[in-house]
Amino acid sequence: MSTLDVKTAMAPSATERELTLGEAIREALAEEMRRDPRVVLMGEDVAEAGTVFKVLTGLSAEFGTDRVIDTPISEAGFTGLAIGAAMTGLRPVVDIMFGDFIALVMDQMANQAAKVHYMSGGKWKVPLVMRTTLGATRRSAAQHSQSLHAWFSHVPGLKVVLPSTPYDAKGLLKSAIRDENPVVFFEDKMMYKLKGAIPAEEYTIPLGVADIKRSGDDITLVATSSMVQVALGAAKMLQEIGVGAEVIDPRTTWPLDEERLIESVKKTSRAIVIDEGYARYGATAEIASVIAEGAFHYLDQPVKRIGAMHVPIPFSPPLEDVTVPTEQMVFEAARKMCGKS
Amino acid sequence: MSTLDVKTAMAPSATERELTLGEAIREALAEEMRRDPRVVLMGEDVAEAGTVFKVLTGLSAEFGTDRVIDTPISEAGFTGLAIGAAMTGLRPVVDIMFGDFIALVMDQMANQAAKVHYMSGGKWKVPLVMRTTLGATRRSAAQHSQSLHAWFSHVPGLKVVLPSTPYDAKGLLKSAIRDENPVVFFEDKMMYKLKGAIPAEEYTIPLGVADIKRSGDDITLVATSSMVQVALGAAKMLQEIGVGAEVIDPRTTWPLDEERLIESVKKTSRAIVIDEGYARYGATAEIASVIAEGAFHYLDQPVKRIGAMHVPIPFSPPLEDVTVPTEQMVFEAARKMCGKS
Amino acid sequence: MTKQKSVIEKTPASAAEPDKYLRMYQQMMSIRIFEEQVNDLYTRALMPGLAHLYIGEEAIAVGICSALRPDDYITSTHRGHGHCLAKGASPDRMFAELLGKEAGYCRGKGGSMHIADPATGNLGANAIVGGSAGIATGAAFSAKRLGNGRVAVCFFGEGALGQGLLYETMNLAQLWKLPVIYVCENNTYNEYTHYSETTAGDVLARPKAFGIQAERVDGQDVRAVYATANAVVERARGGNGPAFLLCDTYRYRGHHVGDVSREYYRSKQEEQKWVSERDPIKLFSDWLIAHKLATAGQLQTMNAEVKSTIDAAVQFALNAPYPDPLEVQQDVYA
Amino acid sequence: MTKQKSVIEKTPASAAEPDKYLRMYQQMMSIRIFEEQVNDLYTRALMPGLAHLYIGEEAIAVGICSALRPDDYITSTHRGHGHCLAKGASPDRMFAELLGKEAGYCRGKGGSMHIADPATGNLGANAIVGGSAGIATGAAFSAKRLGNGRVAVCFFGEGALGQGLLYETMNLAQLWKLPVIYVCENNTYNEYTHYSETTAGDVLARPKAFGIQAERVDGQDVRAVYATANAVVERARGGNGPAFLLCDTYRYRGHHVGDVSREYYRSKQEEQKWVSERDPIKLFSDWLIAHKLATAGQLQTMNAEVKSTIDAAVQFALNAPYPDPLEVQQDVYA
Ligand SMILES: Cc1ncc(C[n+]2csc(CCOP(=O)(O)OP(=O)(O)O)c2C)c(N)n1
Ligand SMILES: Cc1ncc(C[n+]2csc(CCOP(=O)(O)OP(=O)(O)O)c2C)c(N)n1
Ligand SMILES: [Mg+2]
Ligand SMILES: [Mg+2]
Repeated sequence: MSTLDVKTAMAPSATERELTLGEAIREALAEEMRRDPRVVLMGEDVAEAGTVFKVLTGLSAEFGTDRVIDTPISEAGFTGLAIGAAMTGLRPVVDIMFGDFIALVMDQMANQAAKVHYMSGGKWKVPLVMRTTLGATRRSAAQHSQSLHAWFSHVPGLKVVLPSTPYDAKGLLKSAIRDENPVVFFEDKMMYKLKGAIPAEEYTIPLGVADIKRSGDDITLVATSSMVQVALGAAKMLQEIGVGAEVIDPRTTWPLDEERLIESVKKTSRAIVIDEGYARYGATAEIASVIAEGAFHYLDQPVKRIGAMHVPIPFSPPLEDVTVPTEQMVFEAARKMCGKS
Repeated sequence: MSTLDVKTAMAPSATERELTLGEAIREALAEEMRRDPRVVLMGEDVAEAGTVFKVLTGLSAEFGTDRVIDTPISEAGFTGLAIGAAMTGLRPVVDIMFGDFIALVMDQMANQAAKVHYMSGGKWKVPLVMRTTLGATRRSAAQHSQSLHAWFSHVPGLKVVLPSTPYDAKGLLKSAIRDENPVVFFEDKMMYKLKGAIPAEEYTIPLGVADIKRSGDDITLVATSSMVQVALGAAKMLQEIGVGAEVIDPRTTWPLDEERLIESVKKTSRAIVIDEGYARYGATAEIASVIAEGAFHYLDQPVKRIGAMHVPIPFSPPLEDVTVPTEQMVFEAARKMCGKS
Repeated sequence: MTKQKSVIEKTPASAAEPDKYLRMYQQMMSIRIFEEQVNDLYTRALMPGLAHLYIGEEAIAVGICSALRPDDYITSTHRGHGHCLAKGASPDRMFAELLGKEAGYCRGKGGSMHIADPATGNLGANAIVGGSAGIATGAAFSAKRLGNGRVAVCFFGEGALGQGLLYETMNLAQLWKLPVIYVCENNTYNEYTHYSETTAGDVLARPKAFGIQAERVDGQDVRAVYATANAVVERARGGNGPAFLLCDTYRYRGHHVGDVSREYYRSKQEEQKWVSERDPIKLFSDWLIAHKLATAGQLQTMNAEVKSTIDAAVQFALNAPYPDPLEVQQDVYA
Repeated sequence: MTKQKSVIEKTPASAAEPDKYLRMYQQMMSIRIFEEQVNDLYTRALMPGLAHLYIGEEAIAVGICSALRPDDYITSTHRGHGHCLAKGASPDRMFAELLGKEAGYCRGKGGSMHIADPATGNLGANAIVGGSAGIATGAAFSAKRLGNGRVAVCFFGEGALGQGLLYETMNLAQLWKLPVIYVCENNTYNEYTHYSETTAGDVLARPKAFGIQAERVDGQDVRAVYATANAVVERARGGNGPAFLLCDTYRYRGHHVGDVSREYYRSKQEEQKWVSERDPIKLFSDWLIAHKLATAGQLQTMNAEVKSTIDAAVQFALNAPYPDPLEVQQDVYA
């Protein structure tokens, strides 16, 4: 896999096409559904409507409404149903429209799906994928803008994926569907239109392998999901002032590729962790701790964490805009850490 | 308040009595209910049964079943009801029998209670307390043993309290009830019988003030809830080998008294953070990050984190026992960090 | 469409004062024009985000809220402008909220889906489907305990019938005889899915199974809604417990302002049929004129007044300043 | 107590083979003696944690599971030993699980509240009240899609009627005509609270509101349970959708083994009345004898056999080793 790691940063080859992140996800689902009749999709408005983000457009036409199934607005109910279905021979992919609504399925995911395999002494399995969203700045206010992946990352038995490019999204989703465990797949709803190169041939990306999105020697920017583009933007700005930033994307918060993160920081001796969830008790805390411990003797200053401001996401644009990390914020923080003025 | 900080470590004075943690909680509730008719308790089996842990025994007799209210097994429903009641003139204290069941109320707590004040531009308030439990080793298996306070700590708008002594429990609970915000109060179910000194006169403890449970110069043990006794036990063992451990209890994960934690580590230059939740993406990650950043130049080695093993809690005693941090584990880790053999 | 016979026959014209009816007409028209302006602001890219219009459903909010006291409570939904206005919100501060301005009901922090206002008993609109069932029931709990005679109304779309919370709280409400009215606005669609694909059995039987008084009412007939609401609100106020109203209705426009190509989930004919045959404002104005409670001219004048109020409100909001970005960290904690 | 007339009259003795009835008797007796041994292990401090005994309710698990195929599915509850045994679990590995031994069904990781066993179609007991409603419904979903003719049974106590999840999944099951049977064991108490204090309205009306076939049955009468189960299971297997059985019953003992002083929530007389007048084993053995399907002596012999099997199972479990502590990190991920 590692040879493919930086592919997304490269120009498309003859066998590659440009797809949006939304299209990459659709393609992954379509390929897996063709390959494995046990894969079924369910969620609110997933069939003819193709979800509110139009990510699934066309799938119900190809696979029928027996495999692309509209549900009532019963997140806990259809998640529970999908868990039972996963235990008994299907491989359901459930769609939770907004990541904020995972609050409704915490019992089914954390107390049931995550624990069934362990509690049964390894006998039952729950090969379930939950697709949902994260990210603010859509002017959707406090109940439609959160990035709550830290909750699931805290729960043993679950895996958590946060793709940041079309290439990653496709390869990781295919692996998630083939995984024997419950996997939660968070998609940044502002990134559905982001384009990127996708090989024509089939590929998968294993869960648990971080990806270096850009190499650099002076500072490591660990970034997840929506924040990868922000970090890449900041890295460009840093380049202009002579700072080489390495941008590394864990791609999955669980399993977490501690080794690659630590290696990178050992090289650069400085790190900023950027994630769109709340920093407080969030993903940045875990990642920063792992780095602070693993690269302790290499760090010349504390790992810096940048996440969403610790407030409910406000509706008003000038307020909302200051709650999420920006290129400028990352650039300033990195510049300061690198002693540039 | 700071003059009272170490009171629990002292012998009871003339005006003090020994109460268990369960009794201290009952006393706090009774005092607040006498003081303020708006305070009502609700939950499953809270009235005549006095909860399954018998913590509320006698309250329904004193205050009547109009104020100590048995509910159906509808955690989301009665939590939602309590939120509405809190907005409109009451001060409900709801009881969620086992901390694992907070998975059922995440939407009501995180999407509703936590956000109402902010979303309404500061107009509506939710003075609600949710009491629930944490902690393993009761042979209750995976769905009755978790310590999930990290989830709530991640949510702006909520406060999270983790008392570790009868004294703290009483003073913090009274403050929680008087607070104008939703507060989640986690009680270690193995600690209900723990005894400690309680002053005869009334007192409260502000939320957000860490407490030094034991002073020491060589290493800081930051411990929460159930882990405070573990840390104190380890500290005693360390004393015997000539290591002075400072045990500091944040008492609330939000607000977090960063300053006192950092001060302590600046003094000792070594820190272990111990919490019964999963370490991964858990409370230890946040606290360790705060320390690693705030005391960076004072630390002579990485902050160490000790939490529950990252597995669903197993039922079998020899398995369950290795999932939770013990005095011995903390002692060994501290000894190593202090270079003692 | 609505199959049951309207309960309107039971309601003589005198059941409400003529003035009250005219006020109801004005409110319905206010909501209609308000929403048209929202759509316009969106189309002109002057409004951030999206909004869910209440056009076509006005009779429900107005009929229900006309049966309430100012200090009674409501909770509302993502499609909430109508509820807020009918409960007494003023259009200028509503628009200001929709534009994220400081003068808005929530200082711009809530937006279209979170209008809240203690002064009019509005506990808040909610962007979680069914999410306010607990809050409304809890307000009724307070009302009962504090003995202040208030009633709480929980508005929700038929999509919320999919949320378990509703059943948990209906059970609580009936057990404890709380003065709460659950108002189900069945506008036939959960977003882009017909409710018959998401709703098994008989909707009215669900509250009834909990012992809750339940009524079905023509949601396009404001007098029917009002009459039924009056009955169940007074019953609740009298200590006789909760009620459930199932109101048949239709949203004329898209699920939200951006939902303009709707043919894949419903036909233009279906839409047209409701608009031309079952428009609540048209039905009501015809009735008012037929019963000589107003002339066509009077109603025209009223419409023009409403229009100019709404226009002024839009202008107010457009001119109002945004909050200071520093406000972002205020009001996280009380 | 049960007020309706038992449906037993509809069930001629021949509805089940005599052998089947004897097997049902044996299973009921196995559960009874199993549970008495659990209590004994607890009392002698040989069992870690607590357990919730099924004594008094045996006719339900046995009546239902006797109508199932081996490859049909069940989900169970915190009070689940009876369901697991009736579905075919063997007592030795059950006890081993209760003692946290490696030979247990879950290698000791699950304990009393989480017995699971693919070989007998047991999807797992669940310690979250109502928590398995989704899982059972999902197993029925698989069965329907895969066309394997299986049926799923979801056992739960009447306390689970408080959980919204149940209504969400009943709606799904009826919409999609899934072969799932919801079995509500109304043993009168949610822990220490009488169900009438937590349950508004008419229980049977709840599933009916979703269009689900619902029946009330005397849960102390194994033949009635069996007959009704047979009917609804075959109906479900035939593609005609879900059903709900409300079984009236009573738990003889405490909520869990440690709940010994129960006077504050129920009287000794009430307990005694059920034990002496409505004991499912007594009622069934009387009937078997009266209808000459067995003699008292035969039943005595059977009891003794059951007792010695259970005793051996206890011994097996007591002697079995604990899992290696290193197993703690196994099976977190598949
Ligand atoms: C819990 C939850 N699930 C899904 C959504 C997304 N969503 C917003 S509105 C809506 C449809 C609601 O339909 P209905 O309740 O009938 O209200 P209507 O829009 O028709 O007024 C959905 C699914 C949500 N906001 N909350
Ligand atoms: C969601 C949830 N809430 C609360 C509990 C605690 N609890 C365990 S059993 C029980 C009572 C269950 O009553 P019922 O469903 O009638 O079953 P029974 O014990 O009578 O068989 C409660 C409240 C739980 N396990 N899960
Ligand atoms: Mg609708
Ligand atoms: Mg019961």
